[in-house]
Amino acid sequence: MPKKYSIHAHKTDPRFPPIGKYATVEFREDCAGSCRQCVKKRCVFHIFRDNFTHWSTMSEPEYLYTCKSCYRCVEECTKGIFSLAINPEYRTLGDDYWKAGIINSTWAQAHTGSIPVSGAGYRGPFAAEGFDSIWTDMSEIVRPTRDGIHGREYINTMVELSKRPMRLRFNPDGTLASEEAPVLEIPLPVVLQQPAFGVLSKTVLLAMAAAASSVGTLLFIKAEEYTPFFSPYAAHLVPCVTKDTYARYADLIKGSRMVEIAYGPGLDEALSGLKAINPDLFIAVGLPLDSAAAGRAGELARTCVDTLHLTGSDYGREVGTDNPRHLKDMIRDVHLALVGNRIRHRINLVFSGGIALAEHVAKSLICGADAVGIDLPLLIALECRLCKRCTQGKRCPVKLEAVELDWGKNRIVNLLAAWHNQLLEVMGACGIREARRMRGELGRSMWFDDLERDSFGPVFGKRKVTGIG
Amino acid sequence: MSRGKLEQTLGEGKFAVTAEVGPPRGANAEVILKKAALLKGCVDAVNVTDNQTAIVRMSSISACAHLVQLGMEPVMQMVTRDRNRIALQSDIMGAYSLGIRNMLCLSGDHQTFGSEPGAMNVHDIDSVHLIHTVKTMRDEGRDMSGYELNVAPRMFIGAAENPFADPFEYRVIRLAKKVAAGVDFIQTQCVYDMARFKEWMKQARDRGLTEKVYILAGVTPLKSARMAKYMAAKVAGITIPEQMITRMEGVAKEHAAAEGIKICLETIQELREIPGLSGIHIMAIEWEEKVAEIVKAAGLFPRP
Amino acid sequence: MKKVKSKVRCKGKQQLPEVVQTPSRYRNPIGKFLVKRNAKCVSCGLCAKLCPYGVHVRSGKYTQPMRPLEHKCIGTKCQANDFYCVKRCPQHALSVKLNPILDTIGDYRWSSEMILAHWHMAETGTLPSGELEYRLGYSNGGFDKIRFRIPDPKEYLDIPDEEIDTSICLNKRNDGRPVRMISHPCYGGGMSFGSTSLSVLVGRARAAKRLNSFTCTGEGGYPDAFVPYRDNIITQVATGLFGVREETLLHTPMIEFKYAQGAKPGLGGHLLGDKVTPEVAKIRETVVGSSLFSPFPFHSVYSVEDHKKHLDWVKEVNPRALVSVKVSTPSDADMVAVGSYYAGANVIHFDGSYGGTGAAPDIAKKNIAMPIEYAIPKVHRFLVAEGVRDEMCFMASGGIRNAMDVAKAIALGADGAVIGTADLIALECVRCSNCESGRGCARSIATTDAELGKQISEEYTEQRLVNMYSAWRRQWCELLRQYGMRSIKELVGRSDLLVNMDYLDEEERQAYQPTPKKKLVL
Amino acid sequence: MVMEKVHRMSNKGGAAHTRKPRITVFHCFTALEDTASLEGGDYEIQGIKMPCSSISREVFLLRAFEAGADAVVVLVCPVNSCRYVQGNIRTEKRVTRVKKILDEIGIGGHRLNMFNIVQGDEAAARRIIEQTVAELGEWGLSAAA
Amino acid sequence: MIVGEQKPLEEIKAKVSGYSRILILGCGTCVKTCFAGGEDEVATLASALRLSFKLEGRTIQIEEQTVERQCEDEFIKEAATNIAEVKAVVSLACGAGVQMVASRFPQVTLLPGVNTTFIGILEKAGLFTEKCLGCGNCIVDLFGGICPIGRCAKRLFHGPCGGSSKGKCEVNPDTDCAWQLIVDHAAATGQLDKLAEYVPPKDWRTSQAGGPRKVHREDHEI
Repeated sequence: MPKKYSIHAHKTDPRFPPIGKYATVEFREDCAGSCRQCVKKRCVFHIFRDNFTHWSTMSEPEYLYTCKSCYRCVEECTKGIFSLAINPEYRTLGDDYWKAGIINSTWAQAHTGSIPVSGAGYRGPFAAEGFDSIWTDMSEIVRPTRDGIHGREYINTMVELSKRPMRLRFNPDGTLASEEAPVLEIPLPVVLQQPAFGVLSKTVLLAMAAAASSVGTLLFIKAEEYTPFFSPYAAHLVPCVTKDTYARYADLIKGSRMVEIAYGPGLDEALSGLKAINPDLFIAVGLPLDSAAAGRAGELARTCVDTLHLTGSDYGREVGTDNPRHLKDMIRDVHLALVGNRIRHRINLVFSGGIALAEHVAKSLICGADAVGIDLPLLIALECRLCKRCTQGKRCPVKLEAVELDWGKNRIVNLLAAWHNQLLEVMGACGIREARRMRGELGRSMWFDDLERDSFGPVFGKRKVTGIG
Repeated sequence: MSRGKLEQTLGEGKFAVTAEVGPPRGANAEVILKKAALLKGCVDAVNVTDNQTAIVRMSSISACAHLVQLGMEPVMQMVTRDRNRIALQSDIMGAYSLGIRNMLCLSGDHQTFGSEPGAMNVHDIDSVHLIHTVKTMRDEGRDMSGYELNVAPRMFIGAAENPFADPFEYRVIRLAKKVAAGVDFIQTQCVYDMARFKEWMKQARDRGLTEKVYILAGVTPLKSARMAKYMAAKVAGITIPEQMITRMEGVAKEHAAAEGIKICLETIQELREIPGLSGIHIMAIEWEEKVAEIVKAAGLFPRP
Repeated sequence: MKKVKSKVRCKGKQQLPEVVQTPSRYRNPIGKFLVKRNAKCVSCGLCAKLCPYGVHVRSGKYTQPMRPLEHKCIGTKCQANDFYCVKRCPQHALSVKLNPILDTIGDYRWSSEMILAHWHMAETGTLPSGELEYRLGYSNGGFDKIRFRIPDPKEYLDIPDEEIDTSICLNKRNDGRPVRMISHPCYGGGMSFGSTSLSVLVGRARAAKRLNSFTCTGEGGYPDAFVPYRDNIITQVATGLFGVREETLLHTPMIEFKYAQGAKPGLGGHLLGDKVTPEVAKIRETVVGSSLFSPFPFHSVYSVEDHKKHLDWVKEVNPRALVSVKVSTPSDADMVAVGSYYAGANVIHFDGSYGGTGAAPDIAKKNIAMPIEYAIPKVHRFLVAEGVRDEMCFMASGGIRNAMDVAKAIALGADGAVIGTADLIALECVRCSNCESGRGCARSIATTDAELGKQISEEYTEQRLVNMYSAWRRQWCELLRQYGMRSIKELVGRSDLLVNMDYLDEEERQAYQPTPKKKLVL
Repeated sequence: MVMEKVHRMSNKGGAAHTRKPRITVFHCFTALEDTASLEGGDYEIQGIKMPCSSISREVFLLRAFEAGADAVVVLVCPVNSCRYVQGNIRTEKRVTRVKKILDEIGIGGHRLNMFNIVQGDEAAARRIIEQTVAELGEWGLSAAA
Repeated sequence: MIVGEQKPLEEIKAKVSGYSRILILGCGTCVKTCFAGGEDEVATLASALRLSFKLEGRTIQIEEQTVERQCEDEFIKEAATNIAEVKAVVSLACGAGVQMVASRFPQVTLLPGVNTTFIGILEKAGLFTEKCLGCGNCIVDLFGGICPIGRCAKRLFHGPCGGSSKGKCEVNPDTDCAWQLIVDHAAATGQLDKLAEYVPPKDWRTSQAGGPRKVHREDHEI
């Protein structure tokens, strides 16, 4: 049994008031708020208390981040002057994929390190595109669940990113004859990667590196970003190079455990070049998650490459096509293609792009990934609002350039702690004790189309619409 | 002590006539004496206002004292606006000592309409209290505190009433209240709206008030159509019927004054026929020279 | 599909509990419309005389007009009436407008209108006016895509509600245990003392008694206040075994084994320390202020055989009690159902993944196990195929929100439904999802906070529930009449009466109310 | 007297004269979705989105001037179409009051204006901004900015 | 409640212009309700002053605080830290609050920012009207619950005066004539004759005429 792994969270307050979901609309002319029954003073969640003192320093309307929308202020105000509205900032926060709720929940996880828990049933749509059309299975009576969440049973989330030996050879006395191959393991199936945009100041990247180091995972980072400041975290950095640039980073490569090289012509040569620099180097190949991905994966599985890092769009979709398929289908395709060729065990697959929620990790694994890479959630953990103003050269509303290293590290560690615990929830319910065994366990998932067909088919006949409908 | 002329006239059941003069805005007694001279012999008593419309003037007591010296009978107006109960009582005693025998108890126009809008008003007691106070002083010989006075001021007590102010249904009750407090005679606001005045008088008669108090109807001759319109619009508590204004407008400017006096005379004529009415009170505002003319033309001359 | 005949029939007219107007606990109940009276009002009182819905009230001799009771307003459609206050007000002081607060209430499953409509039902016992959609939500799937097929007018059975039987039988096994009937095809789902305030729990029990139905203790033990209503209270035995004692097993007409809960399948219960007050701690036999975790799974049950032993144990303890097995909806739900049949359960209760909870990880509520809509036909078919369907009472729950959802679940193959969230909505829950935050439910429903908990009473709870179920019953009766049925038992498994919008051709679809779609900000 | 000073200061030139005019736009989101569509002219726009314009209290409007606005524009929905029935009426009254305060201060109430616009009519919003910028050319930039 | 009104900006500005750092102290009870001195008004005044001084090329440091009630020690002491750092405090409380703060912090100059106007009520949104003069001896029962002392320009006990016209007072034609209301009430309740009764003159000793007043509850004084 491996040493029990857990990530310790430290509550790390936001630096800016996060964008809350609610705003009160109240007519001051009808009341000055000095009523003894004032619902503002009696708010169970004290959301107005800060506003009282806050008032005099406010420069623009303050919306209610902590409002829980219990409506007691609306329903109990003696003058009936309250109404609740959705904060217009919240309405425009994020987009259809990176929904305001996701961003908000990510902020909360980075703040507290605890998993989002709420009462009442699920509030969302019945099913939706992408990962939202998969339910993970559970176990009951016949095949019991695992009691891992509160530590009664240990659930291991460790995965490898290194090649496994194809077969072991033994001496006549039964001792191992083959050399013990070096192993690159990460304690949770999540790697971090440098986002494609954002205020990626030195401290922001350092915070990501420090977080990766702290939880024991890896940060995929462009080699150009490397400076000596990163040296304390070198063991947890995966410099990303190309065949044209790798030679320049020989020193860095010598000190790294893994390097990612971009896919492209002349890769073989570059692979040997890398091995020449550092024979113990684990190699990842970075390639886009496009229609050729499955074929290339099969090709690369036969090389010395340990891991493929396949990146889809920020919206969890295939790249390079006008009609992109979703990540879940892409993962399944690449995975099954390798399985079909019986080479799945020769390579590790890391998928990234659009991994936004902890459940995406579990579902990606079930679809066939060994691990996933996350980028934007790291920025969101640092309070990024995904407004993309920085891409137009505008000022960052949350001053990402000014984050402090420890603060940033803690926020990211908190997020990973929360994700880890959520992964445990899903694995526990599935009755799976090893993240490695979750890979490709499609049988532990239920897909919208299958359920419709199997369960509703006999009742309603044939579906006349495609997709979710 | 002898009764005053006004009290006598009314007591004898004769139709009384009083008129009003305003003291000057200055210390020159000549003004008041000149005005009084115009009225001498044609009225029973002369009403001297107490800082009327809250404009600072020579005091009513002193003006009255001048009239007494002239051998005329004044009715001293006294408002509760400017004096508390100490000053009021002391002035009553003083006035009586100067030979003043009639007084009219009023609360007074509000100071914001006058020359000193920033003044603090007093309103320690109101006009009904004042009536009650004077009556107690006169009949019981005691001041408000109950102290026995060596000489009781035997004032003939008057008060004002405005049948044209709202609420109308309460006006007669208020009259009754003043009667109960001890008022002897009442001067009303100027009568233009005869119908309403008659109604009020009827209510007063029905309550038996005309048996208990002498009612003197106020009349004011209109000088011009402009004055009529101004009074109708701006002076609270005065109603002038539309047809009266039209009538004033209907005559040439130079004949307006004559028309005003004609209306006044018609009014007096009509008033004299109202049962229970004891006299008239002519308020010829800054037009004292016309009083004699009116009295004569109304057939109320000579005075007893 | 094979029709399932029930062995037991209920005879005679059903006694219906009395509906009593039970207004909101709050001063300004929320309505679909905003009714505003501006300063031009001269308090003439005409609006109060005109409005037949009681929006405008003049209280006694109080001269000022009261704030309009907006939630009673029937809204813009009133324009056609000659008593339309906005038009009639001589001062033009009134206005009626859609209430923008609806943007913030509710979610894809429980739409704002569905919530408001249930508040209306619970207040009045009647169905709301046509402007509130109370049958369908915005979830765009499952029940929200299923409709009852257009009935043939010839099928219509013109009989009054009293002659329609909505009762179901919980024991169809002929196993020597009592035949227990409940008057409605639903009973109350488990809510534990600790998660929910005592007055709500007792009020639910009182309502269950009046409605001749059941409510369930949940995993929180058996407070003394339950004893007077013990004939209507199911004792739950869950993995934490909190408060399970021999006497509490003996009190009860039915024992429920909770293996899983739809909202957090495969995960144990969790009661935050804040909610563990001295009273809660006493009943649960634990320490004040310490968080309580129920383990998962039953550590004594690792096989079907263990399961049977489990059931045998309680059957031994209480020979008169029925046994229910509450499970969630894994992909092998059908196997679980049959397993429970062979273990001797009277009731198999499936709780689908979108069910309610006092607190569960969001990841679990959304992702784990299948929605109940899929599980019902799957389980029903399997039980029929195994030839045991007639011996099992199959209850469904987890996202069954309203009367029509219940009917759809029955037509898909369940005998009835277990209701939790709707009960709470009747008590003015707004589904804000903060049952566990801070001092607990701000609306005094799911809280053990001394001060908050006092703001709700047993009487209120009881009557609001009676009212809501009365309104539900009207809907069931009307539905059954349309298909010429006299008993809701005839509806079981009649999935031929159902259509699914996604399985219809475009022109067929036109005949049905379209699936409501709305993009919400969540 | 204060007004003279304002003119003196803005006529002095220097930094105050060379910078772009700054306009703060308070808007209810039913009147205008976002001020992003108004950007791009020879001026700076700071948008403050609100669920209802009546949230803009006196102090917010004043603070906008403190924060450096040369003019403040309040965009509200058309008369009679407020989601909250009376929100825009209340805003109007408040704007009137703050205009008076601005007059007293010496900044001048004309720098604060409210307009009713229909959602989606971005051309109108743009015209309002352009008009304000043009007027700012006359008034000069705010000396309090 | 006590109704007040904020002083004109110009006046407040003149008062504070000699100081480089001031505290604006609001009061969260009566004057907050009448929009004269609550948090909002403190913030608005502070902002207006800052802007105004900025136009003159001056900066003045303005602290802002609002306590629950300036007329109670318990709440004033919350302001002690802030007050200690300034030379002048603009108090947006009623006269009682201003004086209370002044007496607790004698080292600072207290500048009133609010004119205390009357004891009144919120008639309707945005309208406050005077109802009571604090005479110290309530007799509204004689007048159908309408006080002629507080609400009649001439404090008439036997009104209305001749200036009452169409229900309004001649002194301020948009104010109801208190006596019209009294009579209306009496008429509506069939008690007109009760109003014919003589009401003796008032003993004004209970009012401010008797000097500053005290209410002394010995049972509460230990």
